[in-house]
Amino acid sequence: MNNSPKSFPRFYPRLIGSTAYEWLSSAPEQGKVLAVVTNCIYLVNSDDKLVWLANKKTPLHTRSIQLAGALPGLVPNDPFRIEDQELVFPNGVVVNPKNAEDWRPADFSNEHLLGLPEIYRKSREIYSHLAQLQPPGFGSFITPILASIEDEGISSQPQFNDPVLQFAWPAVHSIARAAAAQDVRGIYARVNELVGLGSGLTPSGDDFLGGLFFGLHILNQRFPSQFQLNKTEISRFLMQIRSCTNLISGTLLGDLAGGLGPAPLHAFIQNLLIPESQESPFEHALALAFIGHSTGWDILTGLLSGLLWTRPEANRATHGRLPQRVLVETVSC
Amino acid sequence: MISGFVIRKNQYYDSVFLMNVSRRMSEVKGVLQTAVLMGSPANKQLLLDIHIQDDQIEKAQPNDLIVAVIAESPAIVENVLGRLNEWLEAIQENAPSLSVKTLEEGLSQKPNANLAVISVPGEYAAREAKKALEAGLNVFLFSANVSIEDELALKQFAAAQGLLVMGPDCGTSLIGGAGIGFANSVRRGPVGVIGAAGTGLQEFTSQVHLAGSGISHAIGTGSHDLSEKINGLTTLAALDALDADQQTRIIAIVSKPPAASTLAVLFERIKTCKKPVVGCFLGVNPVLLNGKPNFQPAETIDEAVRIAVASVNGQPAMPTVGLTEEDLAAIRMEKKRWLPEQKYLRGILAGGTFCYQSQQILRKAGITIHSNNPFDRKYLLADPDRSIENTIVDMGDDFYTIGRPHPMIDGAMRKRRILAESRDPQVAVLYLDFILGYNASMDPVGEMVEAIREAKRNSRQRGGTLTVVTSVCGTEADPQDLNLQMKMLQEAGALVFRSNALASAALCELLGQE
Amino acid sequence: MDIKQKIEQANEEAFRRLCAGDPVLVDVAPAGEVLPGLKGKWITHSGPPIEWKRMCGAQKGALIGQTIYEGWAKTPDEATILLEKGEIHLEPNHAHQAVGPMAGTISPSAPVWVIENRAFGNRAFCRQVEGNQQFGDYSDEALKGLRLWRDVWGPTLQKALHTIGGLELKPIITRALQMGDELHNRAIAASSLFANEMAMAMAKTELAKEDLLSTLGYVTHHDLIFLGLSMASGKAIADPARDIEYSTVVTAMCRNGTEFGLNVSALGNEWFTAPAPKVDGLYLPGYTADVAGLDMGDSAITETVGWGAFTIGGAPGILSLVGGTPEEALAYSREMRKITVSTHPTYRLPALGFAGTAIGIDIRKVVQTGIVPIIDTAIAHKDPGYPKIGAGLVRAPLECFKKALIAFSRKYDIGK
Amino acid sequence: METLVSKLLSGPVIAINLGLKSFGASLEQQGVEVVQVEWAPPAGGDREMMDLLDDLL
Repeated sequence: MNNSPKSFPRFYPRLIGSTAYEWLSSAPEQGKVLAVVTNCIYLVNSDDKLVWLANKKTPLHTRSIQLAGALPGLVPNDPFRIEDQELVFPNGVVVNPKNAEDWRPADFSNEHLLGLPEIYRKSREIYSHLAQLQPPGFGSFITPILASIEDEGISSQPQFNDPVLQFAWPAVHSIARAAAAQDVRGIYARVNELVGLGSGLTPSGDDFLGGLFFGLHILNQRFPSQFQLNKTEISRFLMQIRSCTNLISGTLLGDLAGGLGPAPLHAFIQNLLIPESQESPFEHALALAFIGHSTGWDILTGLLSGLLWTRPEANRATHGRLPQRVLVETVSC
Repeated sequence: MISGFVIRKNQYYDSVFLMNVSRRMSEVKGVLQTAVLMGSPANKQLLLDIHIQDDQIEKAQPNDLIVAVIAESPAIVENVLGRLNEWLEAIQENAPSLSVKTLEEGLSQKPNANLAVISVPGEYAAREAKKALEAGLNVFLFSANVSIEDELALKQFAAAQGLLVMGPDCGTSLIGGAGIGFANSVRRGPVGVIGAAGTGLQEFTSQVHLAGSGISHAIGTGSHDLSEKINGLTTLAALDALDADQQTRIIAIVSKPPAASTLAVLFERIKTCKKPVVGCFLGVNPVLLNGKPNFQPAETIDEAVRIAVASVNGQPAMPTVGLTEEDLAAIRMEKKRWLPEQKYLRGILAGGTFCYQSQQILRKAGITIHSNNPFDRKYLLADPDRSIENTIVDMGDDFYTIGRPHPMIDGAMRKRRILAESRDPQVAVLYLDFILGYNASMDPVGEMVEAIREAKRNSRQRGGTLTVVTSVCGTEADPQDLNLQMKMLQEAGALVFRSNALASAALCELLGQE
Repeated sequence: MDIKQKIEQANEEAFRRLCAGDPVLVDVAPAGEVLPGLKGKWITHSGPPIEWKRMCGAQKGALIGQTIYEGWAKTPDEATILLEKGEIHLEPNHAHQAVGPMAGTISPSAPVWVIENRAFGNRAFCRQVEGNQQFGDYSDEALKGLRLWRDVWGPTLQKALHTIGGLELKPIITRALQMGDELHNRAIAASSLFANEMAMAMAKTELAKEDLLSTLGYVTHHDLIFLGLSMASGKAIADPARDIEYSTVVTAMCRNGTEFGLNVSALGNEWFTAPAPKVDGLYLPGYTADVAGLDMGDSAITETVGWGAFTIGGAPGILSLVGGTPEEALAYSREMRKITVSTHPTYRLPALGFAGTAIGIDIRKVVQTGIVPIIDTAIAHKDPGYPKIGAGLVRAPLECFKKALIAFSRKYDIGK
Repeated sequence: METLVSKLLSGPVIAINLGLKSFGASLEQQGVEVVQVEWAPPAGGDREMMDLLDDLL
């Protein structure tokens, strides 16, 4: 094929996430390519709003514009503008969404749900299976979290070879225990230690927190009477962490906290909460697990911590006071 | 214990990739620990905990990539960090994706598939097409060299199953807006079309788009469908399908001459169509086409387009849109600059239908054309490479394309021919077609424009001028940039027309006597 | 019912039988007492039938070693003369419900693992796995292991087994596959699981302390001890799938270092052979591909029942032995699904998202796709007298599958 | 009557592409679901085997 710049083709996406759709239909805007990774091109507009062009290997998200085939040849800092809902790049690449369908996670607000104790039991069962796969990243915490929550008296001080895990464990442990004790303050006490922590594009700490808040958000939404969550506290937290991690990871974390995540996460939570699902939640958990290097596992582990909130009262009493550590109120950054 | 680090400002890499880099670094002998992290506060704290400390690290931002190494000696740290670029810039090794090797496996991946697009070598094509039909798939069969017996068997089987076989030797279809093979990006709309020739369909669909209307489906039938043996099996199936299709309001047929018996069968079917049918059968005596029930004949593709579009708009067909005053003025200018010996046309075409339609239009104007695919066997070129007087060559003919890329994909052959023609002092007019769309060359004009300039220079050096007439088939939505393609032609001094029929009308003007 | 439907149905049945296999270790007994249909001086060997003259170096070496071990000859020269004269009866293992790794030699006094397939009641046998004589080394040192096995380890294990009344292998196999074994070149998890069981069994048995310690040492330090059991299990699982009319499923694949051979269910015991291929692999220090013998051994019975290279995607640890990347390993395991009837409902691999192992090789699919089974294997020297020299991956030759397909079509009068 | 042809026309097209990769790629570019088959002659192009397989598989 000829490589002259004048001859780039048009791209017709098949599915466009609802957030990305709004982004495209808003007033004429411009922006630039923020990052180009294997299966994804991140675009950011002048308001720092983020969407991405992705191929089918990347799970759907409300911010993704899914192309059916290969991604266009773009490099970071390429500018773009939006004209008539078309994304136009100066090198001739045009992404035209005319035939694309709008994607958003399936709504299951009318479905009958399991009770909290059943959800707790089901989660534990699935997660003990997952733990057997020797998950990477924060996934290594699944076993110690499960052990420390149920088996009283075991003071879990597991050792990890990876310095990131070694560093993160105390905070993760404390958060999981706080969730199991339905102690919201206890959760907040240590989240700051995890923001932006870990290697890679979306640090494991962010993914973990995303999973955690996603879980809390969904529980709050579906069990409003049994479960209270202070929304302003969460949004304050989100504001505070913006500058503590990179734009991409921070955006994803914010979405998760607002109940929006990658498609397999939605499928997983839905199949977990409803009594008789056609599909096994385990399959969806596996699909989620294989996102990125450890991203999926990190989210799953955070979600587990959030789900511990559903632990029945009876199992809870003995915990009493949690070991309080110094509050890391603000992080200088 | 020695440590070192590198900071990359505002750099993002995906995690899988970074992990790979980290693993490679830690595999170097003497490396004790590695970290590949974004410069978030938490990560900076972590680095501090493992005794990697520096002002620069403190200043790093969450969007910055920090790569840190702890090793046994400074030399190792230096070596590892020195190779970082090589690792970061290495093309990511993709896991060998397991390719699908057979139609059956493809089906198991997409059990709801409804179309097989087959372009395997001809000797295997019928077998694959048969399997696809048996699996309930419609077939687009690009492969040529399928025997007429196999073609008939496939089409009879398909007819019994309510399936469509587009091809063999089918270059173009548009199904529900999806262009298959060599196809242009056109608006969806009420006009359905059936065509035996790829470029004919491309021209028709592009012209409909240009006229502001759109295409419901364009169904290619393959070049032998209207032969006596096949008797229009696919054309008939396509007629049935379009007649039943909700979106289609008028049906057009574009074809080279059908067998007489097949034409009769076609008219039988057209008679009972619920929708009006317009047909452009190039090279068929108009007398044979007049007065058929529910059928409007058109002499050219452009005319068929005009009839179809007017009909769906509920208006009478517009009169022939001919050359504009501007066009005529430009033509007069060109003719004035010819030397007395310059009198012949050389058409070097990529589209088979264009070669045919131009001959038809020029013949009607009383101009004799020699060709490797002539209207009349009398004017067959003995050697397709040697032009005689007025000549139009179909460079997409087997003679040129066996074992070589089609001129729609690669312009190299046409380029050589253009230059050869330009050395003949008797040549006055060069006619070239350019076909855009999916699977065509991404820059058809760019490939040829230097040759056009050089051809014109050759003629100028003899004191004359070489008139270059071009037609561009395509739409502004095509993967190539239509406007840029046309602009490049204009800048090279060519006369540019939006259809082959219009360009042919200009050729008549150029070659006709005043 | 047309032929295609008959084949599908027959293959379903073969698949069902392969999956139903339930191997139990019931005994360790001298081959002469348990192998059916043999008497006098005999040695069985790996691969399809072959006469002495055409045997490869390693197999000749192993036969020489086995002859000396039985005491039929004192020196390698004496042994060679006996073998050349045909005074020792040679038979393929597969003809006697047996299998053997590499040269695969079995002789009357050598104890063999006795596996019973509880689902069908059939038995299968495999010789001990070691690293010297079975590769063609006939030195006195190399035969030491055979003698200890005959005199101490075999009988001790036999007693222990009798104490516990046999050992079910399916649980061990299932767990080992999830722990990164592929049960052909890597059986380390299965071997230690097995060692655990046998240690307990031996502790419960009245044994001379010396025998106990020696056998315990043998069992707990032999990373490949389970290969003998997985091979015998494979044979015991595969045999009931034989002789199903119309079935195109492969019931055995084996090599003798000269030829590769296979059996197909509907075609009974007929061998379809092609020259043995070269193994693509890594070599132990001091050896190179130039001195390597061709593919050899009955161990491809493990691939026949869906283990070995068919599950290599779940056994990335093996790659340091045979070369390649984890991605390639996964790709191999996925690729094999394209030539099998289906995947195993119980033997599942975490690395493949808990998908079952590909099982039931269908010769039609092999010929159609040109994808031939992949086998991971050890490499022997081309000349007699050497131990193991390397390990690697090898593909079965397509030719055998084509020959089998032609024989199948003749049998059922198809085509023409 | 709903035929397989009319189902194709009412769409969307879901294609299996055997042969030229660019045909599949251009369909993907237009947002069509495509499976690309890395086609090779069956049975390695062995005529006898192909004929046999037609009867058996």
